[in-house]
Amino acid sequence: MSEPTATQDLVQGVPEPSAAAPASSGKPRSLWHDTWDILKHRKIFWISFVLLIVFLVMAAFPSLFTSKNPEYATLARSMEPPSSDAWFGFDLQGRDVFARTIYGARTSIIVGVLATVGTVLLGGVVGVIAAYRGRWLDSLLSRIGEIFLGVPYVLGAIIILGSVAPVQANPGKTLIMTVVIIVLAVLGWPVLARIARSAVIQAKHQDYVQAARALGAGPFRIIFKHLLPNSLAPILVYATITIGSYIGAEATLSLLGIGLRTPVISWGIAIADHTRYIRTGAHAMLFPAAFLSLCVLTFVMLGEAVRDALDPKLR
Amino acid sequence: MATPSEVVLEVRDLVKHFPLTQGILYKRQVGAIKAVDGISFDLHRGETLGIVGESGCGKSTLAKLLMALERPTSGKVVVNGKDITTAKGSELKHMRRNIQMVMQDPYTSLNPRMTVGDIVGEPFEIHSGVVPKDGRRKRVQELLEVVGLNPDHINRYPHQFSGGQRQRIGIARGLALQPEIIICDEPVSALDVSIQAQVMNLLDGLQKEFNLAYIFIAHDLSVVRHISDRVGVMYLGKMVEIGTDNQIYDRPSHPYTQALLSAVPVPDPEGREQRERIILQGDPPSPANPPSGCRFRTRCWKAQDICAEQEPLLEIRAKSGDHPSACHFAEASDVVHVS
Amino acid sequence: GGGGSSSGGSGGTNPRAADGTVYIRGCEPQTGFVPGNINEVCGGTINQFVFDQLIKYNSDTAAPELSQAESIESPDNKVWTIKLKPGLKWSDGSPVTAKNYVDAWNYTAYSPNAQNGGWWFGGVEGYSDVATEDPDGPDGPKEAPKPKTDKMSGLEVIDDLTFKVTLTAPEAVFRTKLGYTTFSALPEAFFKDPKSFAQNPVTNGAFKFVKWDHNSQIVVDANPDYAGTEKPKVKKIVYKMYKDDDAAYADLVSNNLDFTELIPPSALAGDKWKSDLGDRAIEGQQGVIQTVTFPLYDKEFGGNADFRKAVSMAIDRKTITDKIFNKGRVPLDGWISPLVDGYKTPGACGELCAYDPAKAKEYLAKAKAAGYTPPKEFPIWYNGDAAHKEWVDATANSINQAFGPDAGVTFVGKAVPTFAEFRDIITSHKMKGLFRTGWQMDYPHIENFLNPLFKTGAGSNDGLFSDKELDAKLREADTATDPADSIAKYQEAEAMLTKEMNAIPLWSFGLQAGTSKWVTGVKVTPFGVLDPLSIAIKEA
Amino acid sequence: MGRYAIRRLLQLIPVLLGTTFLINYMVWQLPGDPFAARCGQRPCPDAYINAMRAEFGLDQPILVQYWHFLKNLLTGDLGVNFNNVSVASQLGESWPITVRLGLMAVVIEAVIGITAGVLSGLKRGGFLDNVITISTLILLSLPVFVTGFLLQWLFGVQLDLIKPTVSPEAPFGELIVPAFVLASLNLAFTARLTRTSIIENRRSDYVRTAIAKGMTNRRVVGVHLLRNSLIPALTFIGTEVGSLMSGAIITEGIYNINGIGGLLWRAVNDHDFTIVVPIASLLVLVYLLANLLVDLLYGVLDPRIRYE
Amino acid sequence: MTEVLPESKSDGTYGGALLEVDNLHVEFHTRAGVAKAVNGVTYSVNAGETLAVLGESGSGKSVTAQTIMGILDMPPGKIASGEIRFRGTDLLKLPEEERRKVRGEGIAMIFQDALSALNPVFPVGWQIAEMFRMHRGMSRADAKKKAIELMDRVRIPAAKERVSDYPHQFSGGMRQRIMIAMAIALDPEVLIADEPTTALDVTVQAQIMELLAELQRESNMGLILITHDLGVVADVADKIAVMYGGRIVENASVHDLYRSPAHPYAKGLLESIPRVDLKGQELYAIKGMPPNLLDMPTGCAFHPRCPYRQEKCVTDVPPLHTISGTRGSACHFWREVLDGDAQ
Ligand SMILES: Nc1ncnc2c1ncn2[C@@H]1O[C@H](COP(=O)(O)OP(=O)(O)OP(=O)(O)O)[C@@H](O)[C@H]1O
Ligand SMILES: Nc1ncnc2c1ncn2[C@@H]1O[C@H](COP(=O)(O)OP(=O)(O)OP(=O)(O)O)[C@@H](O)[C@H]1O
Ligand SMILES: [Mg+2]
Ligand SMILES: [Mg+2]
Repeated sequence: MSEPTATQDLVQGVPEPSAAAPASSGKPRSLWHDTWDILKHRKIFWISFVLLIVFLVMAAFPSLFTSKNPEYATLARSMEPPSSDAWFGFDLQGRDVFARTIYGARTSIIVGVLATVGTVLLGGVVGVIAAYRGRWLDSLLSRIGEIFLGVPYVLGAIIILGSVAPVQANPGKTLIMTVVIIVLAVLGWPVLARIARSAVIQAKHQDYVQAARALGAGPFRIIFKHLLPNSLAPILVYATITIGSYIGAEATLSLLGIGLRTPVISWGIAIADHTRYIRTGAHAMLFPAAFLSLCVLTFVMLGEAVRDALDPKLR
Repeated sequence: MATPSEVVLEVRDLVKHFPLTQGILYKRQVGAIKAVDGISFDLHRGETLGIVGESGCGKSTLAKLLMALERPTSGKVVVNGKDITTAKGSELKHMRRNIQMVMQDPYTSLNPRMTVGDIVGEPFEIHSGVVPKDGRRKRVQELLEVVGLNPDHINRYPHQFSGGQRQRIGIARGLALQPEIIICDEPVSALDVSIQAQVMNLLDGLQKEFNLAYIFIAHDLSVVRHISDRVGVMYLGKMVEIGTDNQIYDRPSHPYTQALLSAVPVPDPEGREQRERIILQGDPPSPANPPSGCRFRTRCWKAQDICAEQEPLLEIRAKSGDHPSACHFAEASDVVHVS
Repeated sequence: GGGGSSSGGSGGTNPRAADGTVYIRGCEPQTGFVPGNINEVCGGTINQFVFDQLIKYNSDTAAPELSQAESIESPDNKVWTIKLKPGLKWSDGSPVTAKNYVDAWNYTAYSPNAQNGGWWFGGVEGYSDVATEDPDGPDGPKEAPKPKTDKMSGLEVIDDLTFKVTLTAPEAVFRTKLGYTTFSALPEAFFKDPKSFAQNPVTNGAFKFVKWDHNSQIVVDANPDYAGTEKPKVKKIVYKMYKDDDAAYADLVSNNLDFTELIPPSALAGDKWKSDLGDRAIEGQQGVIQTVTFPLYDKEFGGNADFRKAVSMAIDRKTITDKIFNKGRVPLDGWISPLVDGYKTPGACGELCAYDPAKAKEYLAKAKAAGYTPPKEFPIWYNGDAAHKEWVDATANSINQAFGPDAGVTFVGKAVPTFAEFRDIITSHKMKGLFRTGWQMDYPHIENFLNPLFKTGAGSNDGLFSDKELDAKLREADTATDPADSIAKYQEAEAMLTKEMNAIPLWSFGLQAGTSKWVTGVKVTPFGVLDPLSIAIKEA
Repeated sequence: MGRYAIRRLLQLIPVLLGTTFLINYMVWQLPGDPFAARCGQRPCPDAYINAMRAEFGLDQPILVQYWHFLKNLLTGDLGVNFNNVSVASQLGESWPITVRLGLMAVVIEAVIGITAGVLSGLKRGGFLDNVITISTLILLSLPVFVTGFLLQWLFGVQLDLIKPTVSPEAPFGELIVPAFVLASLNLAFTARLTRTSIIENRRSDYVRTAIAKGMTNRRVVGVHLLRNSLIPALTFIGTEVGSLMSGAIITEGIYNINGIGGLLWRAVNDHDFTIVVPIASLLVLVYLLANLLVDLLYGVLDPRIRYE
Repeated sequence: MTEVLPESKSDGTYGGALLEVDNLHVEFHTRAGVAKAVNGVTYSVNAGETLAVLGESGSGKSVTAQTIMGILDMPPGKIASGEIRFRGTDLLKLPEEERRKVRGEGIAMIFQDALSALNPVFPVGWQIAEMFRMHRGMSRADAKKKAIELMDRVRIPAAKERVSDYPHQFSGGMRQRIMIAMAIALDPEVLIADEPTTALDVTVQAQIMELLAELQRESNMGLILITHDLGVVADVADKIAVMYGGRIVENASVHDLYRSPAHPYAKGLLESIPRVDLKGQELYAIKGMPPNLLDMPTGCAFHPRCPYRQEKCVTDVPPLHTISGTRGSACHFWREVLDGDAQ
């Protein structure tokens, strides 16, 4: 019945591989694999990547960068300007600003990154579920989100911090940090949920999702293989900026006396402690602030580069 | 060709109304978009049924109903003796191995963030029993070869292919589970002629090789004629005429079919000044509020009072020739003279 | 500046001259203007402008002087006869009478009226009949029993201008106390409608109350009928509320504000304020001291006497006052403000209040030998809503460095977010660590620094310190009829504090204030507030 | 649309109830006796505390308190604060100021953020784009109190261009700098969101059509492109209106503005929850209404959005 | 250089072709390299004439049209060389402001997908009226009146009621008619229609083509119809330019081309059309895929897919051989193609 030549002929019609992408039939590749391939060739990626590594190493092994003890205070040298033996000078308590800036990276980055991760997880899950299930669940989750967004930020922070880690209990460093992270995430997730929701709704109506359903794909597969990778870009952009605003928000909470507290060293605390002294000794605030800005810039650039690389059109 | 063999797909009185709701506190249904409104037909093994009709007449909705991507308002779709519209869970999943779909738009129906290998291999991951894990990659490459793609391109992304090639990827995905039925929803509409020919040849070849049954949806009548054994003409959710290709093209009896055929531009400039056209007036009415009686009457030059009062059934009529037609005044006439 | 005044900055003409208004820094009072209910500085300051007391304190020397009283006499310091000056008037025109005083004092003391200052009358005969204790504390389910009467038997109106006060025991400082707000009189108008009076009082001071825009400003006008010897030199004072000292300071520098007594740390640093303000800077002293206190009720953080002494000697008061306060505070070696009667140098604390790391370590070792093991982390608590962090951190650092890394204890500054919570923890005796205490004198006398703070069970004895001998000595001093004798006894009592060292003196507050270029003659009282009669507008 | 608005307004009720209850509940859960700090350095007399407790109904169960709150709210009676000052009158004074400040911040955020976003989107990858990106990010990462303090000293004291603080009447001119400070944090978000959508829409067919129609460049960008690119920025600004108003705490402190933020902060510090709860509820309401407004504005900006 | 636009078109005396594209080269500078999208396109159109531009997807039809309109994205696009003469004036040398005036008034364009080409957020009437307001300085009310007139002219039923509706509220055919109304608003001399009916049904397509023909008759405008629908071309075109790989490979009158194509690509195209008599047989398909613009084949761009290919084709770029009069073919072996025997 069948004519064996029918398909045979067509194979001849196969076009030559275009020169744009060299044919390689080696290992199966994945989105992430290819993203990496593209990133490898981007300058902006490497710049931000190197910076990120520097920051991460700083966070993990601050002692590599400075041999000074960030806690050691020589009050007599309070607010001394930068000099050859203390590159960034001394702070109000007579501690070495350079050492404190280096040691501050850990807390600031942990808080910024973990709070963002929390926000993305919480907001992402809610947003995806709301968008995917739709109907009343969508309304319900959206309204719950509004409740959280509606509560004034500082009030929310005070309430959560006050009831989870009351000062009377003399909470330890880790607990306070955890609670600050939770506060930022709990009060911040609804915005991300909205972004994720609209991105997923957009992706949901694409034909390829229908196609996957026609193949018999279940919700998990559709969400993880089809919806999420295609909604990642706006989430990524928002998340990377958020890291920056969270590091700043931590500083504001510190200033109000409800965020991280003294034995903890962070950029936010350094900035909050020394803003008032900007007229007599700007160095004590400007150096940590500069590190903070650079760190934010690093994350945003990295996010931008990854988002670009995730865009299949650029391949 | 059309060997009247075993029926693989049986569609009976299929209806799909999309509800229009309104209300503040609770939603009340105030009407419905009658996207598909009572369609019946059979599909035999190895046969191709072409479906033509204007945009918005319900072709894609029909396709989705057949695939159980939408639940019908009523009616049934029997695939190999089982009603797919009521199937759920693993049963539905299992039935889908026998009926697959090629989507209209090769640009949006492939996930831009998956490689071709992942796209074509996805059916195997979903139906993990079909091909063992280590054999999948090879199978995907075979499939790519079958549809005439270079198996080395397995790691490329959809946007690195031309429209025709992308459509082949879609076809390869549809073939993966070796279904008996493939529903092609306008598989060549987005392609240009030279590529269209490649895809049609491919579909033809595959049909012969695997004895597939196709539902071929399109609005290009010459394409449909080329590939189909039988053709159904839809207008506003209804089938208005159905018959073999020759019956429809040479002896159309429904005015809408006639208008449609006469509007098809003929790729030959000779005698174009003399060619007679039935240019329909007005736009198709809204499916939410279709005209009473015959739905075509608002644009029909033959319309009379009865058309508004009585809905014409799809049946063989005195003058309709040898095939059913849903027009009170059905009369076969040859509207296409050339080629 | 507020109101309609044109912005300061430049220009030769004095914008204040036009309407005679000056703008001074203020803050929102916590209670309405019922003198017996006011006990914080925001309300207290403006209260002093509008209410005169029987006596006032000299704005230079802090010495008590007669104000509304013509005479205050007592043969035995127990029964006091107070005579008012004739012709004094309330702002509604009614005369100030002896009855006004007696009624006001009774009202304040009567516990169902829930006045903050009621306890001030504890020494008056019959107080226990008007004020009843809640038997089961403030949280208890039972209501406090209603007092027997609402009049104290110790108060007696003799005639329109004379009344007699009988105390339960002799009190040497009674006369000095009378300058405190709580001892104000209240006019008849008050008793008709206390609630609206609180918002818009009828007054008897140098200034008349005009209006109170909550959280924004309080306006007072010079009282034309003021009977005092010194008259107001400006027509109007606007008490402009600031949430932030820096904001007020910025306004002061740019001459939009005429006076602030709070120069923020940012300006104190590097003596910026002196270069910012030049001859507009005012320096002085005020009767406020800073201490830190051990919670003696807590085994772990209460420590023992040697440990507490070790901590005291480990604090480098001089460097801290130099660096953190830019010499704006003076290291203390006693528990008394240098401004008051009874202060002496060297102070009672002596070498225990001198920085000496070696001795500190010695004492620490002694403390450990005596069986006290300090916890690894030793917090120093403060309220985070005011500027304490800097010095607390510096203090903690100083102790840590004096003790050295092997001390086995690390001091850490810890903030309680708000003053409210801070007070709550203190009063419920749940402090775990050293905590910030301080004392702002109510009246300039050594007694005011001892009795409320160190007597067993005293109201502000926040560390629950108790020393029978000290109590006895204080009682002796209280009842001594000769003022000099009394002071000597108080000084003896103060010296006894070195034994337990339950509260560590740190420093006494200097005073840094500033004026705009539009005003002159500004004097600041030892209480750290503006003397409203001193401020005058410069001639243009 | 009217129907949609009504439904959304009805949906507001449960959200509002949920939020106020939550705030009510949590606020009174906070550690610390509300009256502990009302007596300076001395502990408050028991009589005083008992009287206050009774007066403010703190001795009653939380649900009863909430019920009273709701009942009073409905009758428009917000009661008095611990200081016996009418809550309604305090709100009446500071609310307009905060609204003015918040709206100005929104306008600044919108105008500057969108302009910056458009410019950097049109010149993607160019010098201007980089300058805008970096400067908005620096604004973003600098905490508000730094920006506020710096601008106050620079403009208020050094240059003497503005008054360092805002007078009680809070006229518009004096609010510009504080409003900018308040908006600075969100500027970066607005600019980046606008930039992204400008880049997306710039290549769209309708922009081409507009050029092909012979429209001037100004008109193409200012009318055709902009209108279509506003939605993401608008959404963001809409959701932030509420937080701008409550987030004004620090800005209001720096510039001594007598607004809701300061009132809220003071009240929280003093544990004067009689005023915290109404303010918070009011802010929630503003937030929800702003959101509703934005949603309705969508329909104006993009007629394709249908309300059901 | 002060090149002034020829004065008002009413005098209608311009002698040469109305619009001439002369040896146009357009490139795109992308990350991957330089894509030569248009490699020397030459065509012209006269008043009242219909030129159909045929060609596979990606052959540069739209880019040429966009270059004429001046709506090319630059960068990445770049006009490497060539002239576009409108009434004898080279548009590419005109200052932007002058150029802008030509758009809409001299040359207008309609796009394939009317839904995305119409601004979704403005009422259709507004979008039509904008032409009058911006080019003619009319008042809002007058411009609206004109818009209604135009909508009537393109047969939108109940135009008056629908001026304030938005694009998404119209069906595909009506949207395309609105695009047309906008394009003909100022009576342009040349109308470029870039695949105006590809997205539409045959019945609607017939309506639209009918309308365009009628408008052309009325105002004698030149029409450049870009499409790859050979049926439509056969129906309406006067002459045809076939493009492949950014070049014109054949120029012919409609009858000549359909009767006897002179380029193997054009021939293959015509043969790919499904025909009744070929039912059941395999369709002819041009093998392979369009050339990669980043890496054009040497010689004739079509040679990898060409049944007539010989060595010469790999090395030499074929010039546009004149066959007769205006007819031309860019194939070395056009004679063999005409004769119909492949080698
Ligand atoms: N999910 C839905 N909700 C409401 N109406 C729908 C839905 N899907 C389709 N419709 C309506 O049903 C009708 C039929 O749509 P369908 O997509 O089946 O048409 P079609 O014949 O495939 O058209 P085309 O040729 O344009 O693809 C249309 O009027 C459409 O608007
Ligand atoms: N902005 C751009 N950047 C890079 N390449 C482009 C760009 N625009 C067009 N091209 C390339 O130029 C070539 C010609 O495109 P053009 O749109 O003219 O094709 P066409 O003949 O109109 O095709 P179709 O029939 O699909 O519309 C295509 O290969 C396309 O990839
Ligand atoms: Mg369809
Ligand atoms: Mg094109």
